[in-house]
Parts: sequence; C-alpha cells; structure tokens
Amino acid sequence: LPICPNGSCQLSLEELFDRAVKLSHYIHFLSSEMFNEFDERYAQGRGFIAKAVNGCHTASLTTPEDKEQAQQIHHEDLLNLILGVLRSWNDPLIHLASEVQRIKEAPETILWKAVEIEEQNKRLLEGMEKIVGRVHSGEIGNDIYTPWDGLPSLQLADEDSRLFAFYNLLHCLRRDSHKIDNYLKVLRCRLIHDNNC
Amino acid sequence: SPPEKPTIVKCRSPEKETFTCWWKPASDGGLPTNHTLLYSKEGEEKVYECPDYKTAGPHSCYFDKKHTSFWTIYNITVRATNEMGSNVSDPHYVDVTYIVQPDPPVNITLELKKSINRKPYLVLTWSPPPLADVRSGWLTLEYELRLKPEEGEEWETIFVGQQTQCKMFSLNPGKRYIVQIHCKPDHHGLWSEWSPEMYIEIPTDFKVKD
Amino acid sequence: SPPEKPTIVKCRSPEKETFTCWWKPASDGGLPTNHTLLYSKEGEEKVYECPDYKTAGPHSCYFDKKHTSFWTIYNITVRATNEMGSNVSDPHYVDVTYIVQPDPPVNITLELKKSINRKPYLVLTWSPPPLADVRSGWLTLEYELRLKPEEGEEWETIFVGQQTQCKMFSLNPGKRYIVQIHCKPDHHGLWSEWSPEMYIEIPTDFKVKD
Repeated sequence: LPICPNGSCQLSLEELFDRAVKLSHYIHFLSSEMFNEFDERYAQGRGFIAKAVNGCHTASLTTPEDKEQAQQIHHEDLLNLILGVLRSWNDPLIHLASEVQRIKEAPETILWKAVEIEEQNKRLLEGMEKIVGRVHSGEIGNDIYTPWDGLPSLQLADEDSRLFAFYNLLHCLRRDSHKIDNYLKVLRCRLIHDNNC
Repeated sequence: SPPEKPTIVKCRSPEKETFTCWWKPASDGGLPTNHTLLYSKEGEEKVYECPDYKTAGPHSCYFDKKHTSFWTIYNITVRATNEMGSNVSDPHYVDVTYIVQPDPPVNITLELKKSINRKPYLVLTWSPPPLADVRSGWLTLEYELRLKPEEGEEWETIFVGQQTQCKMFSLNPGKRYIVQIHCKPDHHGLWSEWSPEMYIEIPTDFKVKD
Repeated sequence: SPPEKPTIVKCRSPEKETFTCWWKPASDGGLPTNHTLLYSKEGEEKVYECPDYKTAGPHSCYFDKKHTSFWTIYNITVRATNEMGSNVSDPHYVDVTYIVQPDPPVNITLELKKSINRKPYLVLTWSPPPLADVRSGWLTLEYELRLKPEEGEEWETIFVGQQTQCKMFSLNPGKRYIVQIHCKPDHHGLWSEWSPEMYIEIPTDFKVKD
C-alpha cells in the first residue's frame, strides 16, 4: 500500500518508474500495432519505406542510438530528452487523432488507437514531469522541443502524398515511442535496480 | 446537534482510468445534513471538491479521466454539515493503481475431453472482461478458478496466472461440478467478483466426440 | 558473362548490440567473382563498405558494436563483380531494432511439487541466454514455453511474459512430459530456437520432500 509516513503520502520513485514503464510499453505496443495495420491496409507496394528515411520531426534531437550511448548519458539528460520527445508529440498526436477520421474507410481499430495514444501520451508526460521533479537537482528543462509542421501534408488532395504523410508520421511515432520505452527501461534498471534488472 | 462524522467506505476503479468513492453518513443530529467530498493530491496544497456527485449514485463521488491521475496519492475526506455545525471523516488515502477491481471474466466454455489413456479431463477457456481486453498490455490480468462437486463443501482453487485456458484432470466420473473464475490485475489491485456459477457433469462412461 | 545479381538473404542480431547479414551469390558467369557489401545509413549521403567479411563466415558481413546503430534505417546492397562486369542486388532496408533473434534460454530446471491439496504441480525456472544483457534494461526478453505428453501430438503453448519461472498445474499424473522454452525481445524481433527437449514424469502418487 502507499507509503504514508505521518499523514503525508508519497509514491516511491520505484513505483513511479514502474508505472511509467508500463505506460510507455503500452503506448509503443499501440503505436506499433497502428503502424502495422496502416502499412498492411494502405502502404503495400508503394515503396514508402525508402522515402520515409530521415523524415521524423524529432530527428534533430540527438538521442542515444546504441547501448553504450544509452548507458553513458547522464540520467538527468536522458530524462530531459524523454520529456522533449514526449512534448514534441503532443501537437501531432492531437491532429493525428482528428485527421485519421478522414482516411477513406479507416478501420475503427486505427481510429481508437490514435485517440488512446494521444490520451496516454499526455498521461506519460504528466508522470515524467513528476519523476523529473523528484530526480532533478535543478530546474526542469523545458527547452527540449521540436515543432511539427506536418498538418498540411496530412490534408493534401493527392491521395498518394497524403497516405505517405500518414505512413511517415506513424513510422516516426513507432520509432520514438520505442526509444522512450527502451530508455525508460534502461533508466529504471540504472536508478532503481543498480543495473541489476 | 451537529452531525456525526461520516465514514469513507471504499474507492474502486474498474479500469485504471476513472474511479469512484462511496461514503456512509453517520447520524445527522436530527437536522437536514449535506455532505461535501474534498480531496488534495500529494505534494499539493490545493484542495478540490468532488467533480461529480451524480454519476455513481447517492453518497458517492465519481472521478472521470480528467480528474484521475495515477501518479499521485489522493487524500480524501467527507464533511457532513447541518445548521448546528459540521464534522469531517478520517482521511482516506487512495492510490488508483491499488484500487483497480476488474469485472469478472466472460465467454467461459467447459468442454469434456478424453486423454489417450481414456481418462476424462475438462478444458476450460475464458476471455478477459471486455474493458480489460481492449486495453491488453495496459491492464494485465491474472486468473484463478475454483470448482467443487455440487454437493461438496470445499472449493478447490487453482491460480492459473495469465493463461485463459486450463485443463482439469483429476475429476470423478458421475459427479456434477460447479466452476467459477475471477481475475485481478497483476501486481496491485483487487479480485473481481466470481463469474456466474457454471455446471458440468462428468458422465460415468462417456464417448468423446471423434 | 557478368555475374547475375546476388540476393541478400537475411540480417540478424543475437543480442541487440551487433548484427550480421548474409547473401546468396547468383551464377558467376563462369568467371572468378568477388562480392562487395555496401551500405548507407539514414540521414547520411556517405556510402560505407562492409567492416568485416570474416567473422561470420562465407557470404556474410558482420557489423560490430561500433558499426551498429538502432532506430535508423540501413540501406544495404551487395555487388558481384568479375572481369566481364558487375551486378548489384536489390537494396535491403534494415532497422536493427526489428531483427533481434536471441539464443534460447539456458539453465532450465524442472521440479515437482505438491500443492496444499496434494495435487502435483511443476515448477520451471530458466535464465536468459548469456549473450543477452537484460540486467541493464537495454534488452527485455519475453518467454513462452510449450509442453506435451511424450506420446501426445499437440503442444500446449503458454506465454509467460518477462518472468523466468512458471508453475504448471494442469498435469496428468502418470504421464511423461516434454518441455521446451524459447524467448523473444519485447515488442520487436524474432523468437529464438526452442531450448533442447527436457523430460519430466509425473508419478501417479508421489511423496513431496518434506
């Protein structure tokens, strides 16, 4: 049960990390399924993968790309990076949830996932701000953020271009949500389990 | 006289997204008494009032998604007030993750089969409650089943982890069994109610559908 | 004649830190032919050559940690060249995140125990494959086990998530079972091979070590 020393209750850092990891795992699970469903239904044979190279709006954020980098980066910097990536997805997820409704015969499962991911992403952001507040010695860095200007491309008249814009956004969401999930699992093992998960 | 202090009975969340608390009024001192549910969140001074007294019926407060956070612990009290004064309940601490109580499993099937050595065994299958199924991976459920001969006293309970099927071998031919299943979130949370009772009769000598 | 264009067969990473690609040469036009693997990485114009043709055997290219990046798309081609000319394979797009196939779990133990109601159950424990660094959290593995009566046809498969132990209840006394386990990274990647077969006999009435 929650720890309530002399009436002031507080969730432990371990508890906060366990919930954050469970949520990041779930968000990536949904993002992955949504990408696969879209890919199977709308992208077969269109060669989108070759064009999707280097198309993510968060590409400018230097994030760890292998185990060594993920282990060497200071945990406060990695936490700020996670916050930055999450914030950078707030805006596109709001529009994704509404624009997906306009895709021809968009299956209910894609629509539902877009809304669910948007909600859970906000929830994970709330949790990460709480974790950073606990872990951070200094002020919470609000500066890491990359703007998204992809809305017009989701509304293009030409179907192929519009579908590619969706494909690219879902491809990037799958990639970034996987990064966040992986980094949180590394941080949990480092900060909570002394690298002995 | 002022009303006696009410008691917060319980708080429950069906799916880790919303939750509801119920309280029990005490004696109202013979005067019209109204109740106010107040709460604060860990690490915040601000005190909020119940967002919705209606949805979950009398003496209840319903917290919708917007008002439900599972990153914090709620400190909840209920104040009873009449013209002579008021009285406040003891504080009730709520961590949403610990009060998740799912609905029972559904689509339960029982099928009698015969193993190669002709002994009968029972195959049970079931599905997670609809709400949890939609959120697989977010709400991971564990299951426990219980069965007993109809006229028997003692239930035999078997924990089956996250599986949604189970084989029961040691059954007595000629007996009629009652079977029920319930579920609970892994780690924290509470067991659901038991599913409705289901009956299966183990024939004394039965033919397997080939 | 110039060689026909080779085909990139597959790329695999055993522990989400390095990876290897294999290709299949096509007809060499009757002349000595050599192969060059070239790759470029997402966001870079530069084209690199395979860093190590040796470590993983013939017709292969091994990318060590220094040359392996995640969440980035490699565009890989193989060129076959003889004195008459050369031919290039179709491009093979790879993100190492999605091609991790671990080795099977190790140190599998099977132990028979008796529950309170005298029913036998089996406790299985295992360890992650040695190559896989699960301690740092960089790689998270999920496990699935299967078992069947020795003379039975149908495997019963049970997904156990990230646990490294499992209790099996529904076992048929007097039966000899075959048990195997395999693993996969969470989310993406491929199931490992199954672990070697292990056998366990469920005695008809057995005494538990008190």
